[in-house]
Amino acid sequence: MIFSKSLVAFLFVEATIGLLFIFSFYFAYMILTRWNFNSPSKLQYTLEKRDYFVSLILYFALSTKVVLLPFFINLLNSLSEKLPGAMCAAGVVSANEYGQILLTLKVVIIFISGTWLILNAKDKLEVNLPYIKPRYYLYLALFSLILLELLIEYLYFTNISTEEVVLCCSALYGMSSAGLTLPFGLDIYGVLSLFYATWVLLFLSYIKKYLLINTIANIFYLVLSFYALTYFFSTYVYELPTHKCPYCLFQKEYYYVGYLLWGSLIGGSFYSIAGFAVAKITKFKTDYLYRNSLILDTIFIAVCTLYVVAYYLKNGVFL
Amino acid sequence: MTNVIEIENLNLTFSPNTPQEFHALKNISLSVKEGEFCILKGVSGSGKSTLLSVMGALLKPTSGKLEVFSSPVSKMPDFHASTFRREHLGFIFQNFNLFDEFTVLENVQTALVPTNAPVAHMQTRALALLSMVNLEKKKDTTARNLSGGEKQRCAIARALINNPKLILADEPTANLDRKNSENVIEILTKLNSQGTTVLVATHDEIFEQMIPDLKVIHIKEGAIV
Amino acid sequence: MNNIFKIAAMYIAAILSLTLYANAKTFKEKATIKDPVLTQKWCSVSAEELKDTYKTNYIVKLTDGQTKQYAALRFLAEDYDAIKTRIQEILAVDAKSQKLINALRAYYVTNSKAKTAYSKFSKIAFEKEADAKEFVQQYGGDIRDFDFTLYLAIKDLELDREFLKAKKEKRYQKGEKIYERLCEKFDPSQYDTLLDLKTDIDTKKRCGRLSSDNLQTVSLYLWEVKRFGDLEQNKNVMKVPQDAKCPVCGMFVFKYPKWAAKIVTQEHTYYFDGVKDLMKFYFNPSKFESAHKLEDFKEIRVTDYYTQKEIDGKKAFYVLHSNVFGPMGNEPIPFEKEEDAKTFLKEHYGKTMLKFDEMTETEVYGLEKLDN
Amino acid sequence: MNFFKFASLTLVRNLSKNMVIFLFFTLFIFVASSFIFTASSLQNSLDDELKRQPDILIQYKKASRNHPIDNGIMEEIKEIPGVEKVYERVFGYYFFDTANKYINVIGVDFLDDEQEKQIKHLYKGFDLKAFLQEDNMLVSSAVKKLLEQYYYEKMFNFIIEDEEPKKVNIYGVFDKKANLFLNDSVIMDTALAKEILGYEENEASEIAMIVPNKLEIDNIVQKLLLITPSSKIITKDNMFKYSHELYDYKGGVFLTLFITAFLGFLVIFYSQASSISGAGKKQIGILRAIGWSINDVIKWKMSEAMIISFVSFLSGVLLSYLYIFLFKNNIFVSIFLGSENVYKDIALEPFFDINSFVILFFITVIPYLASTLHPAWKSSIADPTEAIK
Repeated sequence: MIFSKSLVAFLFVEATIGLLFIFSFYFAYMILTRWNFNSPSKLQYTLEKRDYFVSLILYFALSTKVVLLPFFINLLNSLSEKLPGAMCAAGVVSANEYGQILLTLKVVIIFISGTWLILNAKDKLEVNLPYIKPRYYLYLALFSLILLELLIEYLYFTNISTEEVVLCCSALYGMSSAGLTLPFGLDIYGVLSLFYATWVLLFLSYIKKYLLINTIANIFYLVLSFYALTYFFSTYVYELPTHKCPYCLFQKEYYYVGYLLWGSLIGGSFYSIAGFAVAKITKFKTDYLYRNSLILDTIFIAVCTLYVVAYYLKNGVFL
Repeated sequence: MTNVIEIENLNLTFSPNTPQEFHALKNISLSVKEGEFCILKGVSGSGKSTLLSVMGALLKPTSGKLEVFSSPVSKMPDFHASTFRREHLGFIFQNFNLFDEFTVLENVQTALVPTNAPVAHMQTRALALLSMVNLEKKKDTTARNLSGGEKQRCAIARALINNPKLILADEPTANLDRKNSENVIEILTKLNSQGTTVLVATHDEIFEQMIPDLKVIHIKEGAIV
Repeated sequence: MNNIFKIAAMYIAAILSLTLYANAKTFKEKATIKDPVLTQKWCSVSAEELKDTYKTNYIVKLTDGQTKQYAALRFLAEDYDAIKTRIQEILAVDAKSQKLINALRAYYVTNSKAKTAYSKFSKIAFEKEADAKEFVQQYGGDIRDFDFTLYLAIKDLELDREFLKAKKEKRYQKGEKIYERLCEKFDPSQYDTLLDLKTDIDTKKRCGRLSSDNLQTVSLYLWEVKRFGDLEQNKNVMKVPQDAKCPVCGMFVFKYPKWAAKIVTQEHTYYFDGVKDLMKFYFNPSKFESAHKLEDFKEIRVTDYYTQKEIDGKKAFYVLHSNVFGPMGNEPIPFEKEEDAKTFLKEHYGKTMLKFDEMTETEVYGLEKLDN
Repeated sequence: MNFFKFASLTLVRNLSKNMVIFLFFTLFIFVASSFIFTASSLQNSLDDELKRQPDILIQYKKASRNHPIDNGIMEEIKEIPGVEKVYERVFGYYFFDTANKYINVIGVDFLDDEQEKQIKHLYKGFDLKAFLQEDNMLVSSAVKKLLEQYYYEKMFNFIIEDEEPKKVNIYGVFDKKANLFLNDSVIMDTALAKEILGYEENEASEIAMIVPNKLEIDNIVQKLLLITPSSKIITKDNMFKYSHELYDYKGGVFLTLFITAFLGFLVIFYSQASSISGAGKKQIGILRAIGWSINDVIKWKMSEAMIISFVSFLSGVLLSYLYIFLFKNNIFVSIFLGSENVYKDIALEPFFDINSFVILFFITVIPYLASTLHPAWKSSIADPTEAIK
């Protein structure tokens, strides 16, 4: 078990959100089972009102989770001080098998709750709340994920030993790691060209409104970006050819650029996936979501490229 | 001419199937045409306020048909009902129902808060209405310090801020003296002459005295007579 | 699992320390009797406090009635040429009873594991053979007579001087500071011996109140350094300009002071963030758009791994393929002293140790292969 | 007018109603942030102090208490490659009988560059030669005051067991801004300190060493373990880690207590906010009648909650900043340092640790907002016909 101020605060806020969800679950359950829009009964009016409470809680939970995610990353970075061997969040995340799952889960929860809120806004625009059922099925999924997240958080933090030596980022991603593990058997330049090509595909599919392709490409882009950022672009941020790490980017020494990079990347994927989901469920056009997605993806690729260009202009060589 | 309000067989029961069961509205059918000045007459407790609330989509009827500007307002979810109320209706109350701690200008603007209208627009619109109800000089006075007549004029300005096509007034003159009542009625008739439909629930005789072509609907114990 | 490692580590440490302890038992030379015979306070040669190593003291009575007392046999040996014609009597201290005895009839234990302060190989005198034997049982070594021991002492002088040199050097800096901050300024070359110098400083209070340790430190500094000029101050951290970039990889060098290296030419100084880049440049300057030739490189300076001081790169020793990485990964790691390089090689699993001239271009580029 | 403007108007015009919650909230923030300011300022000063410390320390512990260590091992340590300098440090508490207080006696070799560097910031205009000519010491302003109380103006007699009292002159006082960890200390030459503390010549409190290349520290520690297996070896990293852990732990415990107390406050607040008054219901009825939707009312109520919490948060933090850093010897310092042996002369260095305030924000503002969700919703769905009746 590891103990720190930030951790206490973090768990407390997470528990608060969990509590709110449990609080709202009864309402959600009633809506799912008893909803009948055409009934003039008092119950139906009550359910309509309760829908506002559930959406209020989700709105609150999402905004808190979005603010909490960078805090969580920061927490991991600060915990690295307490773990022997860890230099940044990389070691803390890999301290046990739950770390990676937890991070993924957090992103998924933000994706789903964001989608829920967009769906909710669309629903309220219709006179007969037609999407209430899909919304509450999604809520059920979210509810179970939130509980799962709490459980994994508990398991994760109680299973971090402050005595066992964890791996540092250089051992996980860098020189002394057991060789690069890039996907599809590519070398780093293969990944890079694929990365840029995917962005072109994103751009074209947005122009031509091939939305399904855009969403698939976006998921692909997310995966490629991870590798491109970790194994190539991060070295330009650190200005050190041997330093490869996706987490050190969040540190003060690099002007917290990790928050911008990862934020734009995750935001870009979110809008594309949410755009697809909302378009599938409702009849509303979701072009603006795809537009946001493209803007964020472009910010990501531009900032990455800029680091390389700036380095070349400043030093006259590539790393 | 089209019907602004159309009601058929409207019923409203409070606490149905309980000992406290109370039939507030019974089988009401009525219609109000566009441009009419209409009063709903009845003693207190006869159900006229309840009927106004139902028409304003503040209360849901138990059964029956209700259309305002051809929209089934009673079927609308809150978001739509509120928007409808804001855009088409103006409410005036017996007790004025101003925010006592707010100034006149702030009170008038209150209805515009959810619209996210630009500040400048709100300001000009509110001032124009205050000058119409002759309250321009008091715009920075706290509502608490206004006289009864001024309060009601302020309330009318507030009700008019979104340029409604239908005004629902609940005993607007009950708390006013004769002179102020006349004032209020003058404003209402002026609006009516500009094409706004006005529906007033009242038992005050002054309306019949002052307005020549008035449509009068009598209501007694929740039913039209 | 974790605990097993811990226990194993402690076990190994315990064993190692036991063997270490057996190998080098410290033999306390300090006087433990109440009134040791001190004809003078300090050693005639080294000016060290005599009572601190009283058990190895020697007193020589000369024919002119003068007496000299030495902290150890090695100082007597140092002075032997000057006094050998005038010796009347040599007295040694019995390490057991700490009484003065005739040195010529004493039993000497040489080559034992007992460590003494001034000599790499201790030579300890006993009055009785039984005591000597007992000592041998504890510390090992051979029992010799005086003549042979003196011969050994003279023979070992060079080694002993070397042995003390490293210890002394660390004191010079402090000595300089004491002299600069506390002492009146005077010329140390006016004295014939270190002892005279020290005695003069003490009696005339040239440095005010000083502890005996500090008095010795400042005397040593004045005698061994100041007499020949000021302390060499070239042992410094390399100064790297903020805008200096490595011509090979383009990185700012000042960010990695641990690894800074430079090549000085007539017109220009090139800075590198590691010896590897320096060597790449050195072997092929034109590859990095430099018009300089190999022979233009006047001076090569690198950073010593242990001391982090700037040293001469051409005289340094380099360890390759160790488990210590620089900013550019595997690096040849420079050391001023061969001994340090060897220690590092062993401790950090290095593969080879090379001198500057022994390094080749292929060797340097070979560092970048990941297969080590 | 937007929701925030509207909410601020409703709050300000009903100030008396909101005062209690505002005051309570501010008080909570004040206490918590005073604690944080004190802790992080102390932590920061300690970090500053640790930066000046040597890279490795060796201590000898007997029954977990510091015990003199034989300085003979220094000779062996000097031989380890990578160690630039080894020196002994001497310190310990001298019990000043008459005053019933402890004075921390620190021995420093003023002629050693490294040690001089560590204490250089304590004094200005210091004549080393004059200082060393006699038995002199530098004292902290708090110790100076203490000694003056007992009429030791220029010197102090240290009582040493079985020996003559040792007269030591008070050479000077540390600069005002001297480190608060030396608040109860006097500094003198190592040899003198040994005499006063009853150390033998070959004994020291700890052995310190300087290692220029920090990469080598772990390796050197391994070798030190061979030389003195029974000693405790502390690296600079250990010191930082330990101090951070200590403060973080203390902070964590405090935070847990604080959260519990704050939750109590929230429960009271929640039950109060959940019962909507007639006037409140009427207000909402009016708003609903003039076209506000349920969501609009919720927005208004949440804006109110945000304004209350933000304003309380900021004013609480501001007030505690002023209290902690402008008032000397405030109660929080005593809580932290314990008041037993602290001479009342402590001013904290202003230091603002953003992370702590993000934490404080998370554990107060977010739960507060969370607790207003239900009341806000509940009032928003109040029967709008209230206004008409």
